[in-house]
Amino acid sequence: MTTHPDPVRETPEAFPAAAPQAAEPDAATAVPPTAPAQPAPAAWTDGVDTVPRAAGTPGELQPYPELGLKDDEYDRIRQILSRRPTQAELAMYSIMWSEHCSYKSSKVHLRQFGEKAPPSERLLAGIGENAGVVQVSDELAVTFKVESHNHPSFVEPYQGAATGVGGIVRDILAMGARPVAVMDPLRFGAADHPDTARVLTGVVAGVGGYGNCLGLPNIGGELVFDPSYQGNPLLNALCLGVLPVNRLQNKAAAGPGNVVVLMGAKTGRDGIGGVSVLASATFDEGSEERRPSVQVGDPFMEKLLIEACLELYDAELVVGIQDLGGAGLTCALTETAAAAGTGMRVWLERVPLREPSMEPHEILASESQERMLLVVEPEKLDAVLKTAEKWGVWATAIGEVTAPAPDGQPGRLVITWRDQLVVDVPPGSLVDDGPVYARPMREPADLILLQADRAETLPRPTDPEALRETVLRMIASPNLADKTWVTEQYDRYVLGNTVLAQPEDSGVIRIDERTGLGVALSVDGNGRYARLDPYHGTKLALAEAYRNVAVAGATPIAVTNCLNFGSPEDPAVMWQFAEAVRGLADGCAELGIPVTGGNVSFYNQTGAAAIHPTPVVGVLGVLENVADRVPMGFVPRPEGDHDHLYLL
Amino acid sequence: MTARVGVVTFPGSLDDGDAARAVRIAGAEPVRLWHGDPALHGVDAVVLPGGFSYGDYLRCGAIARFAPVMESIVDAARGGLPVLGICNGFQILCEAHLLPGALTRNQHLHFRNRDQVLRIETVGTAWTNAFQPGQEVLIPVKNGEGCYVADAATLDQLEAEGRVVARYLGGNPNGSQRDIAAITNEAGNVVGIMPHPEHAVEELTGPSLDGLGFFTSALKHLVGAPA
Amino acid sequence: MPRVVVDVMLKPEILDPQGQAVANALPRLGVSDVASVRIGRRIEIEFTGEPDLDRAREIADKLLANPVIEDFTVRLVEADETAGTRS
Amino acid sequence: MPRVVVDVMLKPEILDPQGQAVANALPRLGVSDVASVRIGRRIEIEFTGEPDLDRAREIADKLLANPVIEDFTVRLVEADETAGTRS
Ligand SMILES: Nc1ncnc2c1ncn2[C@@H]1O[C@H](COP(=O)(O)OP(=O)(O)O)[C@@H](O)[C@H]1O
Repeated sequence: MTTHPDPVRETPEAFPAAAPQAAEPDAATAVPPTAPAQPAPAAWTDGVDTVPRAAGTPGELQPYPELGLKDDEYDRIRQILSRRPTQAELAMYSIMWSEHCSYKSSKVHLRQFGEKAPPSERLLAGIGENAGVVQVSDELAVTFKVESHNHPSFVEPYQGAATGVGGIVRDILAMGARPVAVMDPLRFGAADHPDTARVLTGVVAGVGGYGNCLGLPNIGGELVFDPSYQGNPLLNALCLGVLPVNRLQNKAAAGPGNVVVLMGAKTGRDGIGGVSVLASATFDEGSEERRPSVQVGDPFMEKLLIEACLELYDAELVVGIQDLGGAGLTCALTETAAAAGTGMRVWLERVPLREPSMEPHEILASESQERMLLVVEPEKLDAVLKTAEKWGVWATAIGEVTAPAPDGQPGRLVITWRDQLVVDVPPGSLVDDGPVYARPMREPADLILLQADRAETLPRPTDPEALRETVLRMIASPNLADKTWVTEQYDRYVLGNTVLAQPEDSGVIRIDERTGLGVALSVDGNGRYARLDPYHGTKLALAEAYRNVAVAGATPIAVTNCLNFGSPEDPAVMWQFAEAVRGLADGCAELGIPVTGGNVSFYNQTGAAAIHPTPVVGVLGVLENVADRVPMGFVPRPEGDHDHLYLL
Repeated sequence: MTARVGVVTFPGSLDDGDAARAVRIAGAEPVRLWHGDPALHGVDAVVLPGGFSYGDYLRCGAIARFAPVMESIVDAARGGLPVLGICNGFQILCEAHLLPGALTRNQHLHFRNRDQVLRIETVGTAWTNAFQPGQEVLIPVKNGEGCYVADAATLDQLEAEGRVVARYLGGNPNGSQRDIAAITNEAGNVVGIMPHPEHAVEELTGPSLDGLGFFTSALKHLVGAPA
Repeated sequence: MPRVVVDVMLKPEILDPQGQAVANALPRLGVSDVASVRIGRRIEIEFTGEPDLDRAREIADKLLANPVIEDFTVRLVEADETAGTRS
Repeated sequence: MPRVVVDVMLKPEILDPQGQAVANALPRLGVSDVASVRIGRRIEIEFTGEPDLDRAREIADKLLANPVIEDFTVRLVEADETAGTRS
């Protein structure tokens, strides 16, 4: 699952083969009406809402609307549990059924990526995994994915960008790969707006700071200024990883009796955000200021986590692994169990806490960074803990995998907190049975006008003076200017395998020093084109990234994408989104390469004004030998035989 | 006999693999040393690589100085073992008082990565004897805290004793005093350098092959040194 | 001349990787009785005229501290508590 | 429980680019009466038992400050001067 706590972001976690019929929320299956609400008691006996208590107080008022759940969604939860959810369960459903995690608005469209994709023998893991994995030689595979961390990067640019990088790196790590490079497509408001100075400098320092501390070369990205991003900048981060084919990991919590281990940083009140209403709506007054919605990253911890995980993989010590991201433990526990059809028993008080006063729902919702969930055979637990200790990271057994029900039904996720039962749910109900919406779509009303204003009608420079003016104006445009101020703040040399990086058309990384095997990567997007025509604008972004990879001398083989849009509840935005997805799926079919993963970021808007629809497309290509790469400059030849120029 | 050159890995080291690769390309055998293990495993020279040892949140190199392996290295360096500290390694050598002065935040406050021209000011060290005096080399620089500072007396002494090993040419990337990019101890066996010679050892991945000279120098030095 | 000192610390619930790294290093120095270390910034402001606490507070709020993750305090100190003197 | 605070500041003769950057930004905020800004670190140490000034001084000397470029002071403060309280 995603590692980014962006409230407006989700991962293409599940594109179920037999997806529920797309339906408007109110058309959901019959659900018993909610019992008439009674006010919550002034104080609970010991502050924890337990399962028996929930069963005994069916009418207790719960703040589900504040958590973003609709009436019918809440009713559905009650139906699944045959009672009202506990406070902790409510927090879990609200997280997992959010747009961010459930893909409830995008699912019906994203399905096309699978349906239209050309068959690929290289694909070892595709959409639905933490990141797509493609095989590039008999022994080696690469994995790559781009994700957004837009909103946090506006609120606290340095930490937002830093944890954005940290999150995508853990996605790549969870597949069994060593992360080897990052890229960062960025969008900011007007270059001369005072707030841009705050956001741009913070974001660039954050991307650089986190990546540098991990030792990942930055091999490219984008830097675009446009007023539509003023109140909603875009921080998309791409990570590339390399793994031996047989080291591929998966997230399934298989094998009843196996131990569930939480590894990495301690859990704090990071990014608890909306879930804090659970406490403030009940008894914990004055706690508001203890609840940051900002996560602070610790890249050093992440570096240790990377080394520790890779050592565990190589020693074959883990059965399953999942990174913790935007939905924290909730997501990791439910997804690993649901993927295996098993159940899980978790002792929540075993989770190492940064703040001892944390409550069960806070622990389950915490977005603390730099954590991974491992599933380990009991006899290997000691070796796992030793490896963690060697690298100086926490590792704690917090639970165990339990068997599916005797009738073959999936197991249940059972969580206690100091001997009190606080969660008892079917994990699949959080992961796979979330709502799915076919949102209304309508072409934006101004589109006809925009399209009527064609480039051909623009005045052309007619004399040398006007031409000179035009050239000067273009040179002065921040969008065409040199990107060195940004790229100098990134390390492009670390790891010693960077063959091409900025200012080249694509980044090229050598992944096998013996054979010279390497990959080329480019990320591209154009919000202005997509605003004018989302279908073709998205195809153009794909074509640009594809070309950039091809001109570096590589054969394009796989696509990732990050779809940055406004609110899906706005029919015009939903139309843009649908068109963009259709464009990307069609483009990929025409070019014959599959989408292997990606990310959707909705609600990128300020008030009612959405950003330009901004699909960012990443294309990965293979070079059998990086010595054959084609740099973009001309090569002076000692023999004096000059390069020929061709325009295609 | 091939020389054995130790490359230390601290938690947070990043360029350790690159340093080991450079050692190999230069014709020596890299030996990985672990921060928590005081044993030097009989190596003939040591490289302290770049990165962020222990996170370096407090001050670069401050915590690494107390690593068990450092105690052995400090002793061995006093006995003449060639030690090269690159970037974070340079910071650690200063913190460990094997080299004078300190490395502080870049004057412009940004991390900076660029290809940098250096002038080799002395070839009388274990790590620069393969160069020509005054030779100009092109090597990547990449750091956030690479601004070398020391009091005037120390700087004067370094100059007077010919212990400034390399200087930045064509623009000082971090504000270092007197454009200092690398210095050495009195004996010339310990060298700290802020730019990254290990990133300039292969045509495909570096801006030049100039970095190799630092590593071949050590081999030359070892051959010349009494066993 | 007294100066204004602004102390900026991460809010208590925010992760402090710096302090944690130092705390983890202490046992190696033989120090085992430290429960926690938090690291923040200390900013000394010298005014051309009289030290101005309100002005300092404004500077702290706008420039020195990041209110999203940090708290600050502003106070006057006499010269002898300021830097340069070593205890 | 009182804590030990270690204040680490660059020596006066060492250039402080961060402090200077802040000082240079002040006129843009309409502040013109600041003569200088120096930025250092404030470290709060909590001991498991009684706060131990000598121990703190030792930690500061070995780890927290670099005597080549920095000075430090060590002092006890009551809880109310420490972070989290906003003036
Ligand atoms: N945010 C960024 N991070 C890293 N590299 C970047 C970033 N923005 C631009 N670049 C790099 O700078 C170079 C020039 O960018 P750009 O002018 O957008 O190239 P092009 O117009 O050829 O796509 C490219 O190599 C690109 O990857």
